[in-house]
Amino acid sequence: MFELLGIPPQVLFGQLLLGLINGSFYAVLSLGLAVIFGLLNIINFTHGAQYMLGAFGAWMLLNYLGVGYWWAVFIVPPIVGVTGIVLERVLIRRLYHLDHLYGLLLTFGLALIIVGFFRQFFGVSGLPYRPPPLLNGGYNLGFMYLPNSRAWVIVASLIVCLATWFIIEKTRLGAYLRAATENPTMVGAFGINVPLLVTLTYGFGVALAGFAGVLAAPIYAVNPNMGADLIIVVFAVVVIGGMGSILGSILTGFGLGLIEGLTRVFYPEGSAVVIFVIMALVLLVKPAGLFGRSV
Amino acid sequence: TDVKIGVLNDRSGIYADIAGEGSVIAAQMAVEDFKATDKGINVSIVSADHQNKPDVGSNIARQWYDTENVDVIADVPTSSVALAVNEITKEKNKIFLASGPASSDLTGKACSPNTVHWTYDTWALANGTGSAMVAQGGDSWFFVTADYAFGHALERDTSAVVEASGGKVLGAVRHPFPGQDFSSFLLQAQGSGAKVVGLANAGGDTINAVKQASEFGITQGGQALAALLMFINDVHALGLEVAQGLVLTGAFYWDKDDQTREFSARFQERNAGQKPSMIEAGVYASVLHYLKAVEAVGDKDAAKVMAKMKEMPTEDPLFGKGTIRADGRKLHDMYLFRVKKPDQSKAPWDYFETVATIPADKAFRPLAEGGCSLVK
Amino acid sequence: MLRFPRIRALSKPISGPDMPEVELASRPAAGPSTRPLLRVDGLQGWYGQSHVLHGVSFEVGEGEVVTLLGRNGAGKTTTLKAIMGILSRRSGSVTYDGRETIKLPSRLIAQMGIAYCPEERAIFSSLSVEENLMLPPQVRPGGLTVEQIFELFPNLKERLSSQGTKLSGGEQQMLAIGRILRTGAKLLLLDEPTEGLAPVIVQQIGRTIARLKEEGFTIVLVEQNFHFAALVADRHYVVEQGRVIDTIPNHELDANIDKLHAYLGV
Amino acid sequence: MSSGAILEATGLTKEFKGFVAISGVNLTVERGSIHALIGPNGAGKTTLFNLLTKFLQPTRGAIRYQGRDITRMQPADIARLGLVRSFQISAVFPHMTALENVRIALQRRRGDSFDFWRSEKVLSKFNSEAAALLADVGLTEFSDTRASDLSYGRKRALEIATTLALNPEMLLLDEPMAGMAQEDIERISALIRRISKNRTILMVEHNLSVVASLSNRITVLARGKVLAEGDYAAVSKDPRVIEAYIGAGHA
Amino acid sequence: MTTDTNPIAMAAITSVGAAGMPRHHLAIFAALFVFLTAAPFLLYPIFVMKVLCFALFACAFNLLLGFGGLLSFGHAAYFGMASYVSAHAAKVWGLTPELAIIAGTLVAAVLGLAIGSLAIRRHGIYFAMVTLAFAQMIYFFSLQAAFTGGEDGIQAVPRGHLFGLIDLRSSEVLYFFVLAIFFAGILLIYRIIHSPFGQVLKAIRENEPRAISLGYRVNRYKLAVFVLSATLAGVAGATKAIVFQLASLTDVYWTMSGEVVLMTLLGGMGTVFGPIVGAAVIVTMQNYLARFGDWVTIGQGIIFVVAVLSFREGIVGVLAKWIRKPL
Ligand SMILES: Nc1ncnc2c1ncn2[C@@H]1O[C@H](COP(=O)(O)OP(=O)(O)OP(=O)(O)O)[C@@H](O)[C@H]1O
Ligand SMILES: Nc1ncnc2c1ncn2[C@@H]1O[C@H](COP(=O)(O)OP(=O)(O)OP(=O)(O)O)[C@@H](O)[C@H]1O
Ligand SMILES: [Mg+2]
Ligand SMILES: [Mg+2]
Repeated sequence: MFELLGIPPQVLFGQLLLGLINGSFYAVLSLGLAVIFGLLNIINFTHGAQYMLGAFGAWMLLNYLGVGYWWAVFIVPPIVGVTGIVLERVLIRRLYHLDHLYGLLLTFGLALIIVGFFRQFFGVSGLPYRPPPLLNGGYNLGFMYLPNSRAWVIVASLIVCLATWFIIEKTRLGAYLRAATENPTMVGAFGINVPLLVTLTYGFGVALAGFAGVLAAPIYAVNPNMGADLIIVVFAVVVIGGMGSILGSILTGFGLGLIEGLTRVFYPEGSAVVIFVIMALVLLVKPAGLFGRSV
Repeated sequence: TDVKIGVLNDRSGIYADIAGEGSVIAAQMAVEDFKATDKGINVSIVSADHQNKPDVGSNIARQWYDTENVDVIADVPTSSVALAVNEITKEKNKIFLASGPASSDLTGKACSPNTVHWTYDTWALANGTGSAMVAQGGDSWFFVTADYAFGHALERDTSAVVEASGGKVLGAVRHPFPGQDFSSFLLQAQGSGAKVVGLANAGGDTINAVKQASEFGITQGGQALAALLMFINDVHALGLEVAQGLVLTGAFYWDKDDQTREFSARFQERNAGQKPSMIEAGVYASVLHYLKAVEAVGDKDAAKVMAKMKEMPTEDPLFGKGTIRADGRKLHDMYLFRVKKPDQSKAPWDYFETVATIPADKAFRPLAEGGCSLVK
Repeated sequence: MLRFPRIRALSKPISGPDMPEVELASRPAAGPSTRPLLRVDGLQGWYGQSHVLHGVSFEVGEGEVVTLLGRNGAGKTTTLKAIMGILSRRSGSVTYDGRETIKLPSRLIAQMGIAYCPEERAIFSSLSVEENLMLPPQVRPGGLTVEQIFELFPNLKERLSSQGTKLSGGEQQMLAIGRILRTGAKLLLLDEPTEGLAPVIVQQIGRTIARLKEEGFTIVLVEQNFHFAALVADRHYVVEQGRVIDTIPNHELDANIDKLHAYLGV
Repeated sequence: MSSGAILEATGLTKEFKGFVAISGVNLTVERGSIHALIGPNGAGKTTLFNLLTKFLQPTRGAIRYQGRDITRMQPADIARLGLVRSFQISAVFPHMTALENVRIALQRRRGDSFDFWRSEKVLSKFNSEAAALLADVGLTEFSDTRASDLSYGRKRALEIATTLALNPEMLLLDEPMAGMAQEDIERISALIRRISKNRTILMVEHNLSVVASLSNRITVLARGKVLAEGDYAAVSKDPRVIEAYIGAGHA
Repeated sequence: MTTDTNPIAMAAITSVGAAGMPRHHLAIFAALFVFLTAAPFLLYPIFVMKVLCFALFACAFNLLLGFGGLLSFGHAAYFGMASYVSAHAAKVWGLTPELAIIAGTLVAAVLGLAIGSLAIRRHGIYFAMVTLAFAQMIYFFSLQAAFTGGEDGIQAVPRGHLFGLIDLRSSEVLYFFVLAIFFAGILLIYRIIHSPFGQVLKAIRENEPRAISLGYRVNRYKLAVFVLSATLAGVAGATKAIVFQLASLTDVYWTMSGEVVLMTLLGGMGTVFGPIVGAAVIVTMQNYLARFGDWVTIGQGIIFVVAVLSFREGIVGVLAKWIRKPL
């Protein structure tokens, strides 16, 4: 049996797989951020709170209405998306002509409010969410025991990421989106309803956050604070990938998950900083991120 | 005499559920049960949120002592804040009834003549879980440790206990704090083959780690999971499905006897259906004891009251009989609990079975070992 | 004195040797000879605080080609933007096909059948040539087919998959015009379609406009290139400081050449 | 007029990701001359300017200024050598007054102003000189007006005053007359002629009458290459220039 | 943030009075001085000292954002690290308070130089992100390094004797020491803004390429203002450690970086006095609304939203607009 740097390969595979799963969350969340930034030029600090809303949405469906996980996967993201649409219509819309800074500050404030309310009403120790029977148990892959819940995360997020990428890069709707990112006025002058497009895009980005939240509910504690620290990391992912780059955020999300996974094996103490170290390095070498278009 | 009690704790952060509004309710109940007004003691209670920030906490404490004539501060979860309040209380010569904090430094190198450390501390947790688990056959350990001073201390203390009791420590992995995903650390713990996986962390970290341990089948695989700092509310949050089999040390369980059940029922009614945590119980008992001392002294002078509190044995419905040591340590029994399986639980909050009782004289760090300057 | 290149002096009679031989429409009198399709009346427009249009009025009949002439900064582009509804603040009256559009957002104006080809071309760099071409949705039937567009601009066909902004300046201009022909819009607003283009491309655009006119399109052309304007237009409106100050039918151009020189500061 | 080359570019090439904007341009600017650069839109004039002032790094080729190789220098250092440019789009400091705009340039004479502990009063010694420069460009009455409130033409004038404040040996002006009214054009033309006495000027200009009346020498750029070079009379008759730039049908 | 998109740019200060300061500024400084001298007798001195420390921090931050046009999202690093060093110097090395503060400040300056020289090469949001990344690294360092005491922080820092002579244990005496530091700090900032250096800074913020073309090596100026800002943030952090007798993780966490942005924005960025007002409002809220738990967070969120939507110039910015004078 050979070993890599003193680590048996099966352990390494296991850790890489776990890293990839973690990367799935980064990918879905940063994808949402990238979509929103790409079209609205808003740095959506509320994203963490919206991720939390997704998890709570699943929890509420189960506990108040008895609606199970599989339904929640389809119901919750649109609902969270609608809350995003309301925010966009009522508040965010007023900031498009301003510097990024203001969008960031507004959404930061919104995040404080949303998280504050949830803490007020649901406490902070977190709530249990019982995974559906299908997600209990797991497979023994030989090199590790892979819980079904994790396998599902990886499958679901890959599907969603690919679908989003396909819609944006390969369809007519995606062409509208990309064009509107560059020059909304002209796209409007072609007869396309750009404000609606913008609203729906925000809603979609937020729905992605909600989707990640639903995925997280059976795995992590459903807790008002669950998005607060994650969001900073996800920002780093988006910046490394290149702000606004769809493919960049997906690849970087999965990639950083892997790197973080490796760090957890070789230098666990550093696993929380590694992303920031990479971000600093990347930005110093490639100012617009790995996949960003230079400005 | 007019007495003003300040309940300082976390009303918005990760400890809000184990020591937030509930602690204020517990203090009020102590005042009511003591029938203070009948005894000529006029008690008022104020409360504030320290947000787990030492500077916020110390600012409030100072302001309370300096401008609002607060005589005693109770609770204060989060060790960093408690250590700050400990210093200020000493400087201002008031009284600190520490129920919330974990750091055993409060009765060790940071000990103060003005502080009583009531409910638990890291040494007691490490000792309880470590020695009792080894005694139950859990003699090989692997730690999943939060990578900061608190986690390191828990790991260090528990390792010492485990080794002293004849067990051995196979390894440890340090995870970033706060963490959300523990899967890779748990996998490493699983790979170590240790009989006990010790979680040397707290709050959300522990909750997530336990949840994910169940996902990865750690306990089903035959390893025992020991949370070194965990509260009943955390178990409530996790649900028994996930938390079953988990082992933890505590100072109080609501379902221990009739007296605790009676108190807890009353408390639950006033606290949105939540049973008391050991910290809230500690707030109740410590305030009660303080008021008894004030009554006995007939004055609220800090030195005199403290002397009385240490001289007088404690007795309350929640912790039974006990004493307060020269270094400020309150002594009582500690318990090793195991979380029940879902089918064993008959009612909400019916979560623990008691695995072992650690007698008061064994439960806490020996007086001589703490390095407290008050101990000659 | 020569002013160049944006406003070309007209020192020779209109028909230059390098100009395309196009069938020119019969020369109408001042004012539309056909049913008026677009009527602009007292149009005012602002950029933020600065008042740029001070009451522009003119009319375009169905199937006509008119030009807006004027110095730099006279407000020609702004007029087109105001008609298209992409000027944030505007007032007055713009009726298209008898319907008032001044209060409508630009997308509804576009859906009525007006299309705009901006000065700066606005080719999207994140879209391929094909995506750029297919981007504007069809607003009504009767637009050119893709095949017809390729017939007009064969260059585009060869470069369908390359990135939009990788095209040469002339090709970008073709793409910008081509993409609005697909939509079925009947009124085309073309802002300096010849700007920065090599003369041979200018000739091609000239032929295209003549073809479009034949096909029944109505065109408002902003032009600095006077030679060019004279070849394709039925009528010229002179814009100065945000107003239309004169109207010159194309057939009276020769007679009015000195006046025009004065207007344009040549 | 002293002669000899002050600025010499050889084999200058600039590629943008596969697109060659400037290709193998050789340009020699004689000391003391007014040299004009003309050419159709997109010919590469602004790009060439950016290369000469190091706002862009050339892909190939060398630039010598006063006999010194400046190909690898930083833009700020170029300015320090006395080679100063203006911008095609007007470049002023919008929230500073006209006087302060000019003074920022005069302040350069103090060397680098890292003296954050000193009061800005030390700058008042430049006020009279700044006022004189403003007078030169006809902005006296606007000296306390914020630059953002000036009209377009006056902004251009202010920009020239600011540039002159550095007392550069050589000035690069990118379309100094763009957007100016006729009277402004005449005033600025006169100014340029006056300041050219002991300076060298390289300018991009589309206004052919200005080019004709001011410049000693003209380089015509087209598609990133030098198409023709010479004085106005020669260049304006060159058939290639007429074809690519002036256009057939024009004198 | 880049300048031309920055909607709250400072108006030019045109009329400079005899004292080198426009008269209304002189008046405000005088009023501030009188008020702050009387404050410890009217208000709780520790609270006022807290406000002063945060006000200085916000002013230092505003020097970078409002006058340098650079949005740092990691200013907690300098504030917090200085507070650790100063606490450690006073407690472990036994330095006198002024030396402890100087030690903390120096470390902040060095840190600012190191991080700044890398970060200033980037613009806009990327600059903000690079500073954030480095600040996170500093945070994790603080969490793990032995000398910071991890979660517990450095507790029981002695206030000591000023210059080895004056006992600072009395809050009133300490107060005037802090007041002196505060005034020295903001007067220095005021002077920086109105120095020849400040003029160049302003020019760079307004039009960077133009400043380059005039021969200014703008990166050196940006670095200089970055270091100055980090240093002054360090002064504030170091002083805070002495006042509260503790240094903790709160001060290096990213939320602290966010809070200082909030203070500056609320008070009015690019104004001289805005950050002071902003800091006072936020600290007061945190202090007096502490018992309301989460409602404080919600209230802060609402302030953010309202400030961004309806008074972007901040409190002082709006006032300045009313009286048509820069404040
Ligand atoms: N975005 C804008 N903001 C403010 N003013 C503008 C803006 N665009 C144009 N202007 C001003 O409006 C006036 C009219 O501009 P417009 O672009 O309509 O002129 P034009 O006739 O098309 O000129 P050109 O021949 O240069 O294209 C000019 O004075 C110009 O400076
Ligand atoms: N950063 C860039 N990336 C890619 N291509 C560029 C870039 N900058 C300029 N170009 C291209 O280089 C060519 C020359 O541009 P330049 O701005 O130098 O023209 P110009 O002669 O100054 O034109 P004008 O008269 O319109 O100012 C143009 O085709 C332009 O599209
Ligand atoms: Mg125009
Ligand atoms: Mg140019």
